[in-house]
Amino acid sequence: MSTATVEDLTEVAAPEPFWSRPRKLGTALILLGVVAAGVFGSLAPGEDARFTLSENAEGAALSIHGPFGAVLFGVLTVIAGGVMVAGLLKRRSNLLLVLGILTFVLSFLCWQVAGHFMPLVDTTEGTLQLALPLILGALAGVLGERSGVVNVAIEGQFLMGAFAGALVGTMATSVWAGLISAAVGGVLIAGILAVLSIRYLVDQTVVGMVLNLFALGITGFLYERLMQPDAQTYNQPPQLPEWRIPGLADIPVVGPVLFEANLLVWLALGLVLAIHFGLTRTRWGLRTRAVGEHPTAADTVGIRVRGLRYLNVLLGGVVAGIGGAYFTLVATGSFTKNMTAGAGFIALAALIFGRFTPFGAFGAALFFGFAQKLAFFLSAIESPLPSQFLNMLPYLATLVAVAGLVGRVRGPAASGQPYIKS
Amino acid sequence: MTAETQTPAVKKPEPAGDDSFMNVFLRNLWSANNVLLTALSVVLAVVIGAVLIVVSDAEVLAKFGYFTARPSDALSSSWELISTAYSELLMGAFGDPAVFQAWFAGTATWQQAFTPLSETLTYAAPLVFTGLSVALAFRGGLFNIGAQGQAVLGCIVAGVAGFSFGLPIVLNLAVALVAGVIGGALWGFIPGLLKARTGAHEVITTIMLNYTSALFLSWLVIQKGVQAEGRSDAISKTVAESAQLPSPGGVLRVHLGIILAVLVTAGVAWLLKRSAFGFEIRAVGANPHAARTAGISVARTYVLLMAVAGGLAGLGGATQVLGTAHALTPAVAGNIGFDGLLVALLGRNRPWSTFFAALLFGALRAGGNRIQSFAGISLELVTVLQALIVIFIAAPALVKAIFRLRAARSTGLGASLAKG
Amino acid sequence: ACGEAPAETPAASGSTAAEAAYKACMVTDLGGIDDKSFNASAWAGLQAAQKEVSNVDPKYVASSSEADYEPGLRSYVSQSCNFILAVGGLMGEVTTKVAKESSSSQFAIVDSNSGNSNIYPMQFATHQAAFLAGYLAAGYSKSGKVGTYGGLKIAPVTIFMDGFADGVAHYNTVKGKKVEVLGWNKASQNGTFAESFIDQNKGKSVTETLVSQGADVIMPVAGGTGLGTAQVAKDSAGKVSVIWVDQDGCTSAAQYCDVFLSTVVKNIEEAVKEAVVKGAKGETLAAAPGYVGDLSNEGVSLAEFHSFDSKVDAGLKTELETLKADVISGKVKVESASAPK
Amino acid sequence: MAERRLALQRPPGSITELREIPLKLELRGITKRFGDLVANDHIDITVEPGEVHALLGENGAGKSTLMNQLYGLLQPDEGQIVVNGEPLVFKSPRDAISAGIGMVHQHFMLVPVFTVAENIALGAEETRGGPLGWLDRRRSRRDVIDTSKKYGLPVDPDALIEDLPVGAQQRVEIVKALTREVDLLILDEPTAVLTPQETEELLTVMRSLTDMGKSIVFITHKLKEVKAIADRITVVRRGKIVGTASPDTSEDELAALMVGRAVSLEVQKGPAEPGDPILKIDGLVVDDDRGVRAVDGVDLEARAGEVLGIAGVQGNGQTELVEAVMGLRAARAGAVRLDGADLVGLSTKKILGSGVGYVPEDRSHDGVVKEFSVAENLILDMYDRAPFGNPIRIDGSKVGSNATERIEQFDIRCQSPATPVGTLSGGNQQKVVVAREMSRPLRLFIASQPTRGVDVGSIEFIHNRIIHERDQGTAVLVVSSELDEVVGLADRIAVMYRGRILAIVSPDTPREEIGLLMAGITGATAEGEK
Ligand SMILES: Nc1ncnc2c1ncn2[C@@H]1O[C@H](COP(=O)(O)OP(=O)(O)OP(=O)(O)O)[C@@H](O)[C@H]1O
Ligand SMILES: Nc1ncnc2c1ncn2[C@@H]1O[C@H](COP(=O)(O)OP(=O)(O)OP(=O)(O)O)[C@@H](O)[C@H]1O
Ligand SMILES: [Mg+2]
Ligand SMILES: [Mg+2]
Repeated sequence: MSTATVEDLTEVAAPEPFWSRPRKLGTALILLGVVAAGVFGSLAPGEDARFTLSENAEGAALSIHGPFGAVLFGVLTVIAGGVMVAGLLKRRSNLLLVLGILTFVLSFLCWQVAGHFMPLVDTTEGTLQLALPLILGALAGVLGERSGVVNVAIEGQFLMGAFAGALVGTMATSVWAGLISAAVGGVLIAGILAVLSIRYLVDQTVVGMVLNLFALGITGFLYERLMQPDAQTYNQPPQLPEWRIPGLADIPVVGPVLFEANLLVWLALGLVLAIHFGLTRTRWGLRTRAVGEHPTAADTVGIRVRGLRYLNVLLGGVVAGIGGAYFTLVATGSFTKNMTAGAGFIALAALIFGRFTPFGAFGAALFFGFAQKLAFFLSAIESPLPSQFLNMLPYLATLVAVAGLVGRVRGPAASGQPYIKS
Repeated sequence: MTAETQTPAVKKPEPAGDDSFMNVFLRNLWSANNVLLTALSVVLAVVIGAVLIVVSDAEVLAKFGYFTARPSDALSSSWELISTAYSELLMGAFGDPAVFQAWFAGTATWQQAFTPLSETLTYAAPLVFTGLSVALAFRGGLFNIGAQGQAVLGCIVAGVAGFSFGLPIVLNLAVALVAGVIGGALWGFIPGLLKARTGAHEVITTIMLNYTSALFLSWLVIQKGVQAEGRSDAISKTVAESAQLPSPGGVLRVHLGIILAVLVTAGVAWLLKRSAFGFEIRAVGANPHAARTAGISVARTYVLLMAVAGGLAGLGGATQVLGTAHALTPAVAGNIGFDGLLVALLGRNRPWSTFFAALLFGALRAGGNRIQSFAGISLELVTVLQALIVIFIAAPALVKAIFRLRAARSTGLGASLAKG
Repeated sequence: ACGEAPAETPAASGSTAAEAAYKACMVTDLGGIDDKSFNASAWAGLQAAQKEVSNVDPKYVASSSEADYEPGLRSYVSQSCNFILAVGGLMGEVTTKVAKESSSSQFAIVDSNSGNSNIYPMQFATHQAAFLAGYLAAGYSKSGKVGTYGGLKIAPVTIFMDGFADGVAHYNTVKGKKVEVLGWNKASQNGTFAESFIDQNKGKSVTETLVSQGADVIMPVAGGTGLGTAQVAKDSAGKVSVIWVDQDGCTSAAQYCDVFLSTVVKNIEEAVKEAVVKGAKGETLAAAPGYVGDLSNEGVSLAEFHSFDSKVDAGLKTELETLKADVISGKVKVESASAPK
Repeated sequence: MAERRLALQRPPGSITELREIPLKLELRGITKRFGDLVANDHIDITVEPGEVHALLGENGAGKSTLMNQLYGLLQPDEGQIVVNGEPLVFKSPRDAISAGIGMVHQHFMLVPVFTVAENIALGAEETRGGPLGWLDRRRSRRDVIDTSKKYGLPVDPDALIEDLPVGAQQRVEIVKALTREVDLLILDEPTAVLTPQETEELLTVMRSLTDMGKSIVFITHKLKEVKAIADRITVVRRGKIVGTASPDTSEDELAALMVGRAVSLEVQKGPAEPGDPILKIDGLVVDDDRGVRAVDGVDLEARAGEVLGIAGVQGNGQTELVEAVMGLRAARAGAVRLDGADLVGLSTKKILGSGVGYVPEDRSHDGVVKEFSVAENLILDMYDRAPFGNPIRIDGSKVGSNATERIEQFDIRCQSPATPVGTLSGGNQQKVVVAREMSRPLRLFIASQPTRGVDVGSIEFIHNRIIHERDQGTAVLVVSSELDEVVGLADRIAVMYRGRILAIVSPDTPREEIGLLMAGITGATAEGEK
């Protein structure tokens, strides 16, 4: 046939408008770099900033003169921005952006850490620790969302998982029983979400929000009735053991964080990979995405739309439930009322921040975890900023990152819409 | 020119009022028996709640231990427990007949008789505003999880204005209220602007702003000039009398806020239905592409809408400070933003339904206080009851299915099987 | 379901006890009854009073928001409670308002003093006990660094941190040492806060940060969040120890008893118990001067060392005893901006 | 004979097993109701193996509804589907697929963010076995390429659907159905967005399919196609069968049968009386969504009282051209003047306000708000202007009376002005848009694909309104990929190809010549006017 298709048209190369995205971001980087070199550099006390490779002051350390480091990294930020504005290395503009931001953060750290030390193992470990439930929660969100079911009940699934994990874990004196029941707890909430929104067509956001309330009430209630009067029998679950992989665990910084860890760390990392490849490379993934984007189209090729949605929401329940187990079986050894304290909502934000992809969600969760850990670190080394403002750091950083870097996020087209067949 | 010669248009039944699609949809959904349905939803929630109440009471539960031996014990004590619980709930929300009798007999004041209603309205007032905030944003296609943060900002600005200016009566109140609106509007404007300019998803930005505002408030209340003099704890100066929302006082906490809520609800209803801006909101919410093609600026609508929604939530915060709390504390806004979310969802994002949903929530809060204090039933259980009621009211199909009122889903499948 | 039915009891026996019931009713602050802090302590006090005087009938209502304070108090007024306890300084205004209108009811409040004649105030010079804790921590620390952090930056929290920092400073002057306090700077009134009283995960993370900076004795003033600290100490296998606050850690968080060096006890429990017992016996509760718990009346104290008893050396123990006497006598002054006025 | 070719043409990795028995389908007494509306009223149809059975009917006659039941998407309230003498119940498309039925849907059933190959594979994925169901993308791609070669339907397996013009998407839909080796193929308006050449190709494909013994149900609004391919014709009106016809029946007769009255298929118009130029476009350059140049220096002029047609295969920049004129898309360079005043940089609202009417090409996406009532949609771009309202408030009674009037005037078939537009048939939705845009005094009227998917009765009506508008002295710009439509309506025709105007010709130019221009082949004749 003699029709012109788009492929033919792409030959016509278009000159980009001058103020392209990379140029704008590059300019921002230059400004940031100037601030970093100037302000951070002049404020930094004239002492060394030490970055130790251990979890405390001991051992080998990277050390740099504070003002020098602040200026140096600030200049590097300017250079990264300059390269972007000059339009060089166009293909690598994302890499440049990351480099620019990284050097800016380093410059900031040189200022703050000068005269103190920053233990890198502790920072990395803390980042991962704060991010871990967020990763699992956001992955649960990915599973539901990609098949077209919005899951705002992550918080509820967390709570239920944390509660069930603690209760059964204690009663069975087995951490594994606890882990499994945490998953069951998550599935319970996910199941209600699934039935009400998929079968009874109730607005998914409504159900999700209400389920958060429900989980809060029911776990709080049972906690009062069972756990609080008799913690010994109901609320002292065994902890997930930490395993060390000899050899790998000796790698500096990363080793102690990743290879001397509990199962949940590996599980979370494994799930990120598994869900990523599952979604992009398998039949299940293709169908899941189809159902989330255009359920009618999926239906017309013989896919069971509702069945697949049920499956994915319930799988999400498993993942979020395990995320909840983190609170009671890993972080600490007991359940308390409302102990997840809004982590489910942050996970929801990480999910969107990460553009509904497993890697994106993972990155967003780490970003958030790092910002929070950094805030704790800065307050511990007596940063002059009031603690309330330091504690805003993760939230403001996310806000800026989302507005400045991530921009428009397009979710799965059919997300939130029930599939109605007449 | 050919119009006259053509067959007349399909018979036009009487227009069914200027109903929106939503209304038509809802009418179909609820069919003829929606009163019955609502009643059944409440019944269901109440029944499940009753089971929980019984199960949670060790004493009564013990009586079930010898149920076969003497069922009357278990049954009567369960009944007693349940009926006390629910009658306390009702009395806490609407009024205690005994107190009314006492009032007629002259042994109690009318104020005492109306205290429960006053409590319900007191709790409901801020929820109306935050509920409307969420509902309005929803109609424009935005999910405003940020009502909480906007309410906090409303609290802050209204509170500070309330104790700072020392303006004369009426004016002081008006200024404080407006200040609250502006504070909330600013906190709504930011995510609106970010969405319009950069596409940043409002769910993320508003969640982040919620935390930010809470931290800001907890910093602010202990600053000099804000913190109450002579106090070391986190509480601000008291809002000037003239800036407080007028209230009968004494046991009656209800204040002008609820009247304001009625007016604002009417205003929002008008805005959505009759105003040009409301038309824009609805068009952008339903189909932003078509709205844009028809010349409506989607970006401008988002920004304005979020500012207005934020202003509403801010007004909710302002009523909280100027009506009930009278001073800023870190938790002064309570949970009104998140509750507002549920209220809006329950009211299906329509203004008057949202108003009544807020009243229902207010009643549950007021009744919940009484059930806790008089019947000793845990607050957590009240939360569960709340959740159950919302679930059942929001899921009429489920209620129908449970009571087998009518096949919940399309009957098509069954029919074709039967006949084919 | 096949159990035996108990014999029917005559209905009269119940009512005799109820006749003289002394209803002690408490309205909690937002943390609820299980805040591992003052609400929990106050409730424990009511229960202890019931043990002592059997006709005390304790009950509570939990506030889920500040707007619940007033209806909570009022509903107890209308239930004719004999003793209505408000927990927390933020309830001060509301309690005064309700108390003024219900002049025949007896009120009490923790951490506040309004001067109203029918409100029995209970306040605590917590910084005095925290001072001892700071001294203890400084003396016990091997790393020369100790840490503390709070739940929220509010007076009932920072008063602990002030005292703690002063205690360490005192140790340094006396001994000519340089033990550092991480997480709180008394002069600038700035430090580390988890912004939560429930988030154990945050507590854990904050603690790990302090530990990584070298602290080996940590005092979390953050309710349930502090459990995260206890967990870190537990995982550290003896390297890190914890100073608990409010109620003796070995009772309120018994599973972690092994890691508690001691507890800065704010003896709300005892104060409440005594007030209720007095009330139940018909004694009057004088609003002035009310109750101010300090080291002298054991209203605040440093708890036992429990499992650390053998690890704290005798010299330090004696010094602490002397120091306690000096604080009581006024020889050593301990001050805090957050102290009761 | 048929059997031999069947065996020969079977593609290498065909998805479904070949069925030896040809499929005979009978629909018996199918009835489907939506509330009070009877969309299908006891419909009986038989489709013999190897025949093309055409279904004709106005918009909203119930054709798609009938087919959706046959495909298992909807369940009939009454009646039976009988395949080879055996009554079957299709609870979902799965059942229909396993009975050997395939369908190309009127509204594309393609996932926009998937590639062509992914869309075609979906539901019948090639996997490398194993429990994980690892996708075999190589094989999927090859299958697509094979089928596309075999039937002469070029598709790029790696292109994203959302990047493709509608014509290409339609080809993907057809390839998708063909890879599944069905015995009965339902084609619901497959030619609505195809060019004449593409349509010709499709008809050839259909013939070869019937030669293989497969049967086809073919729905279209274009009577020429019906006459060219159908073996039997069934006409539906308001849910009932109103007659059957043979391919020999004349177009006029068919049209009359469909609509229930005589329809003139030619546009009735007098000679144009062109006045001053109203719209002047100079050197306009526009990029598409992906930043690729779509309009590459276009100069055009539309005069008062004439219809300027823009002919061209979809995807040659027409969409972007019109959007740039309307202020919906930024112009990179050039000027657009309306009565001498520059429009570039003005908001869409201002442009609409300065006397421009605009019918967008994708009505359900850009033209109407489906949840809104007919009345509201009729004022969608005038809600804040007199007489309907002001920037503050909208006058409900004016909106209502306007609706009643327009519904009457434009013969919009709806239950009431309060009916949500989403429940109207496509043709009537289109009339709502046209009515809205023509209900104010205009200087310029731009209509993109004004009659796509619209039945003959409505086409006649819309065409007449456009000519009427011209005769009142408005400059009219009609963009259409439908050559018949452009030739019928326009007084001058600009042919657009790859972002440029290749030539401006008169409507009397031989069609073949215009067809060649649309394919980018310039002859010696056409340059005259430019
Ligand atoms: N799901 C539905 N709910 C309500 N009404 C419907 C539904 N589907 C179709 N209808 C109505 O049934 C009638 C038949 O619609 P159908 O789509 O079958 O028409 P059609 O003949 O395919 O029209 P067209 O030529 O425009 O494609 C229309 O009046 C339509 O409004
Ligand atoms: N949810 C619904 N409620 C009522 N009617 C509906 C609904 N969904 C679809 N319809 C009707 O179903 C019919 C078929 O839908 P479809 O989208 O195929 O329209 P159409 O008339 O065929 O459009 P076109 O003319 O563009 O081909 C439409 O006429 C529409 O009125
Ligand atoms: Mg159709
Ligand atoms: Mg159609």
